[in-house]
Amino acid sequence: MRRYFGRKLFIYLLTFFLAVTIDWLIPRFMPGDPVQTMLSRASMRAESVEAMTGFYTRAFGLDLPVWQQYLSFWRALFHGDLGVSIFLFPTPVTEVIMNAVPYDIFLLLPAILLSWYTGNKFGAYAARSQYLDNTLLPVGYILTATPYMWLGILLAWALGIVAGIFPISGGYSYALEPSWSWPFIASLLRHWFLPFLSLFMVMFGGWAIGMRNMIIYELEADYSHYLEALGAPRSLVRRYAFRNAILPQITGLALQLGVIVAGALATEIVFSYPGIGYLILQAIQNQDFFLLQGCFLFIIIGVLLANFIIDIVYILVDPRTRSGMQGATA
Amino acid sequence: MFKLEEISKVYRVGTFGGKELRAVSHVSFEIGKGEVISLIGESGSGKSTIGKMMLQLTPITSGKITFKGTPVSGLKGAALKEYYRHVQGVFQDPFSSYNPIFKADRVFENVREQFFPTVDDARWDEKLRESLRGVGLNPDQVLNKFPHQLSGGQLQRLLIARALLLDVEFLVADEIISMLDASTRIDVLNLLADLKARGLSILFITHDLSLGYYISERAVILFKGYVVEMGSTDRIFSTPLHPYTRMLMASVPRLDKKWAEVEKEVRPEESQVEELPAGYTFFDPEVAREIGGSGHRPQPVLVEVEQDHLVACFEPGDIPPTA
Amino acid sequence: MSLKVDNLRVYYQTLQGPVRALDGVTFMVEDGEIMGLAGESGCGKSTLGYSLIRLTSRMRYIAGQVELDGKVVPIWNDKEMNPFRYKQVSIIPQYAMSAMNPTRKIGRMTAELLKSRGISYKRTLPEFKRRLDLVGLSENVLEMYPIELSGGMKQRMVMVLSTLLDPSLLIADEVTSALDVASQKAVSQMLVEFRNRGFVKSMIVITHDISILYQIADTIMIMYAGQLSEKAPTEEIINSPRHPYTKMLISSLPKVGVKYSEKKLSGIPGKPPSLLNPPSGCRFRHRCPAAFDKCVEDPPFIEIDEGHFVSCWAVFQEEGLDIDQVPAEEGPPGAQILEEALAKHV
Amino acid sequence: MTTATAPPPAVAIKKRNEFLYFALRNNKLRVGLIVVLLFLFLALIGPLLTDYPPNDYVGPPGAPPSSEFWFGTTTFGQDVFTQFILGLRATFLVGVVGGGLGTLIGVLVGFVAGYRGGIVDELLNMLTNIVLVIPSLAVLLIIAAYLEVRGVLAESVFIGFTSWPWAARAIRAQTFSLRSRDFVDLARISGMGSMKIIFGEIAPNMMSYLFMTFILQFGGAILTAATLDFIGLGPTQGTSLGLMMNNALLWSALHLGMWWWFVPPGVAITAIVGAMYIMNVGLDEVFNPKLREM
Repeated sequence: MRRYFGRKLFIYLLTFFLAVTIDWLIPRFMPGDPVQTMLSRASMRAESVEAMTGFYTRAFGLDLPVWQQYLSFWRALFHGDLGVSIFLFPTPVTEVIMNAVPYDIFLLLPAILLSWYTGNKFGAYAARSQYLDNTLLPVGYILTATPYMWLGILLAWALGIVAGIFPISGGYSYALEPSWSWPFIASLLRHWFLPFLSLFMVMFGGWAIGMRNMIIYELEADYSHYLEALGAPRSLVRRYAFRNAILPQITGLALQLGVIVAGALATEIVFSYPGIGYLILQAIQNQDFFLLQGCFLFIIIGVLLANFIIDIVYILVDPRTRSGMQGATA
Repeated sequence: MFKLEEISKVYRVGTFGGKELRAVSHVSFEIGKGEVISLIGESGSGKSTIGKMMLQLTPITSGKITFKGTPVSGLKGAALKEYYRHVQGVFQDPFSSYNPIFKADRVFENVREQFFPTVDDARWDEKLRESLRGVGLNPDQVLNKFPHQLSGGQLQRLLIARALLLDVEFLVADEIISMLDASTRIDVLNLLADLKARGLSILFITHDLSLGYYISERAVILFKGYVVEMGSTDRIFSTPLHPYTRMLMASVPRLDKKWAEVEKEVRPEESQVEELPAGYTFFDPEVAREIGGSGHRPQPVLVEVEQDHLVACFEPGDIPPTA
Repeated sequence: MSLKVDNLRVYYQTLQGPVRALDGVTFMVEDGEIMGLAGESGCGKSTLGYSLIRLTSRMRYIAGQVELDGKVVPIWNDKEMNPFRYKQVSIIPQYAMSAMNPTRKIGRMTAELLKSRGISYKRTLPEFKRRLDLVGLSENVLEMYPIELSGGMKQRMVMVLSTLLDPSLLIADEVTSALDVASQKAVSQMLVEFRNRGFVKSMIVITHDISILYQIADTIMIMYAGQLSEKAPTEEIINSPRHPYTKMLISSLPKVGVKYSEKKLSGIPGKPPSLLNPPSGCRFRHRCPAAFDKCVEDPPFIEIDEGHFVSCWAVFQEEGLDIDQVPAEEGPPGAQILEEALAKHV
Repeated sequence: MTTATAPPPAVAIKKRNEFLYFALRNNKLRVGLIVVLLFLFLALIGPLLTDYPPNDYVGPPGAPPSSEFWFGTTTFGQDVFTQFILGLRATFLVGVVGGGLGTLIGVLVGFVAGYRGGIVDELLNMLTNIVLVIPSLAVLLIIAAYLEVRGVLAESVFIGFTSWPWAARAIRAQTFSLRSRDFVDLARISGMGSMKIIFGEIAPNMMSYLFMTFILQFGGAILTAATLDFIGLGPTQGTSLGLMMNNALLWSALHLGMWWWFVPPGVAITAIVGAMYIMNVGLDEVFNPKLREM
């Protein structure tokens, strides 16, 4: 068992190292010089631009030899200092991201978990009969084929503008100050609902289809036939089949994380929902490479962490892997 | 013709090859020209692994296999191809030996492409038909058919015909009839016996004692990768010595005697240790593994109890008195 | 009178048309009798076994009557059949190695299965533990997952599970084929032990390995291409078979004492017929040395001796029966009934 | 399927046209195929239908769909239908190149890992898992942002290089199961080299599987490309469906109620990718009877 975790950890660390290295390359590869873009916005006289460039270059440590920058980057990383955002100068990148992350978690976590659960239940239900399979499941195919942002736009247009029920931009109404008062939370929820709904629906389709195929194979498995031969009721056979079919969906969840993050970015942009996605868009538009670098770091850490947790959950839930590792008897 | 000396096969299992699985340990025997040896053992005894090592389908961990004097494991490229001109194999599951989406004749085309590229169509067709008739098949009935349109018996005989196309001298028959029905089994078995008469030497791998007895003069009994008993089939079957062989003899379902009757005759529980020279005891892989834990893993030694009848034993020093 | 089967027909619905896997089978199994059911692959023995307990999705009940302990068994109706399953009729499936849910502890799975059939697990537990001990399995097996058991242990576990409710009829399908010789002998002897201890009243042991049946079966029934060839007490059928197919089948099995050089055995030429549209009359006639013109009609399955049934006109002639008087077996039902039966999904 | 006069019906249908027999009757496959071909046809003949260049201001701003401008015009008076057609072509290009490349790399990695086994398999598998875990969009964003001038082709190549792990995992599992079959050993003792065995014996068995993998990759590439374009990292010149949606959002088409600007691109992507998935399920049913018997 220990060896298995050791190996898994090794792979994740290696992945993390690789990802961070790629991440470090962002500012170095971006076209244009970050300092110039910042200064050009400050519209100062020529010579002061001269002086400022020197100051900022040193501030961002761009003058050091490359490998030294790389090492200092790692050192800074462990102190949680991801440099200073150009676009929102002087606020440090970490702080900028920190107040975006709660929105992301508040949006992604419920969307993923709820869609995962209901999608699997729906997929299992749809696999019950040929009729259900032909009517309900195509809905699943269409949903999972829908680009996240397009569904977002449609919902914004239909429920937001035409019906006018929900606000379609921002994390909360600008008139309110962030506080724990009920009106603020209510506004928070109303702004949260449309992005959540669009993410939920697209992911829901994906899980339903995955479960439909899984459960058909489990219903055809030997243990199902044995239970049926011994007269076990359909409900018991289906319960066992569902339990076994949902296990691979757990690893499916881990593998889908990368795709889901991409989808979330697009949806946040549609609703200008103040999560990391929207932050990334602003960073790109303003060529704020340090902010971009920070955002990706958070995404990569988030995805790796989630994958590791899901791996652990899978081992706890599926007895086959546990005994497989210790080598079953004989 | 074939000489196996102390060959072993160890598989790396578990992550990063953590654990060791000893499939075959220190097996040695010889097969002369025109001789059929049956390699008898249950599943997991390593009999197929030995077959695969002789066909160079899996590398040998330790020990040497020589075919007519030349070591087999070193062969590569053209030399290996030349080796396959003389040594061929037929496998257990006829339906897995054929690529399902091609016609069954493809096995012949592969051989032609590799070994007889220059032979013209007419001569090849004649050679093919003659080889098919040699295994008792009517060429028109079996050529140009998909595997699922032929019976298991026909498919196996096609494989034997494929081997005969090459001037093969040695055939590894790995459980070739265990998937066939009783009625077609015997025809394939008789075919092997006819080929033996024509000078082909065969390693007949099986788990079925009665098949081994029917076709081979010498047998090798395998248990958990070790040879436990070896020698002339008559002697082994009439006076089995090693406890495992005796257990096999007593438990195999026979068509002429009930189990109770056989047990009275063979009396598997009574040890035959007095038959062994002084100080020797029968080799037992389980005991060997326990002792093996403390570094020194005792090797079985083959003691010739009577003419052409050997049994695997622990040497006097190997076993601490408590075992 | 334990089991009585009369003219049972079960076909498979396939793309190329109905496969007539079981075509008019009539036999009886007495109380306490272990009947061996043997035949080559594709002869319909597993189809017969499964049709007595649960028709799989592609099997279609066509005709025939099944009675167990005097009660009619509604095999054609899945719902009505349910009360019989496990309590009256049980099965040890061919796939016993993977018959248990891999992600459920064995004890818990048994509890849920029994509860779903309205039986209290607590009350059954003591007897369950006794039987586990009888087959050499320790109690803590209940806390283990199927993957933690060896092949032989899984086989014995499924045996105990399937016979836990003392069914009247047990169907054991290829119970020994996946095991090594030692466990094969142990498991076979355990089947007999289960019958002796009254866990099951009568048993049908399905296998292609006739030598196993010689060891444990009271009677052996041979099937060929969906029809019965012969049934007789074990000694009689092995040493003095009457049906030409049985004779050739038994003679083609190499006994331990037989050597190629001394006595060259011979197989059966030809191939079993395709069951898509099998030949009329006796289905062995194209391969049978004793075939003659009468064989074009379906030979009935008649008792020519005490407990010795056979379906072969040549044998009837040998027995001095006037073969013209003996009524031929009627064929499958008319196309219309057939169509309707094939369409009806159990 | 050449309908030779069928000999007596009892003759078992040969393996090959049994597949065709099922394929033509599987309605999921038929529906999917029709939708995809429709859009492909539209993309091919599209340019003939319109004579407006995509970005010129050719009509009244914000005009709803009319006989003159089938899909109406943007806030600047650009013809939406022309943009839609060119966007469609770009989408198919990304699908074919991106999906094709992704499948190709996946097949190579999958075959070598599945066939070789041992250390090679372990290393390739680790590489696959790493690339799988790193959110591909992050890498794409970085690369796309770096390139000054971005064409649709470049974008497809990037997508291809980051979307292959899915294909690799599936192909590896399939190769693994085929490798253990006896006919591979038989090929080896017939003196055939491993490359010849992989492509001569194993690959033909997996044609159906490769095609289904390609379909999934095709759909995935289109979705990724649309997301990239939407975020603003799509092709700098030319147009694409994702870019259309981005512009629609940027110039508040929603508030102005100009649905004809953002609805068609979404419908096209969803229809094509959805049809692909349905075709995939149809093929799945054709290839393994278990699903067909539902």
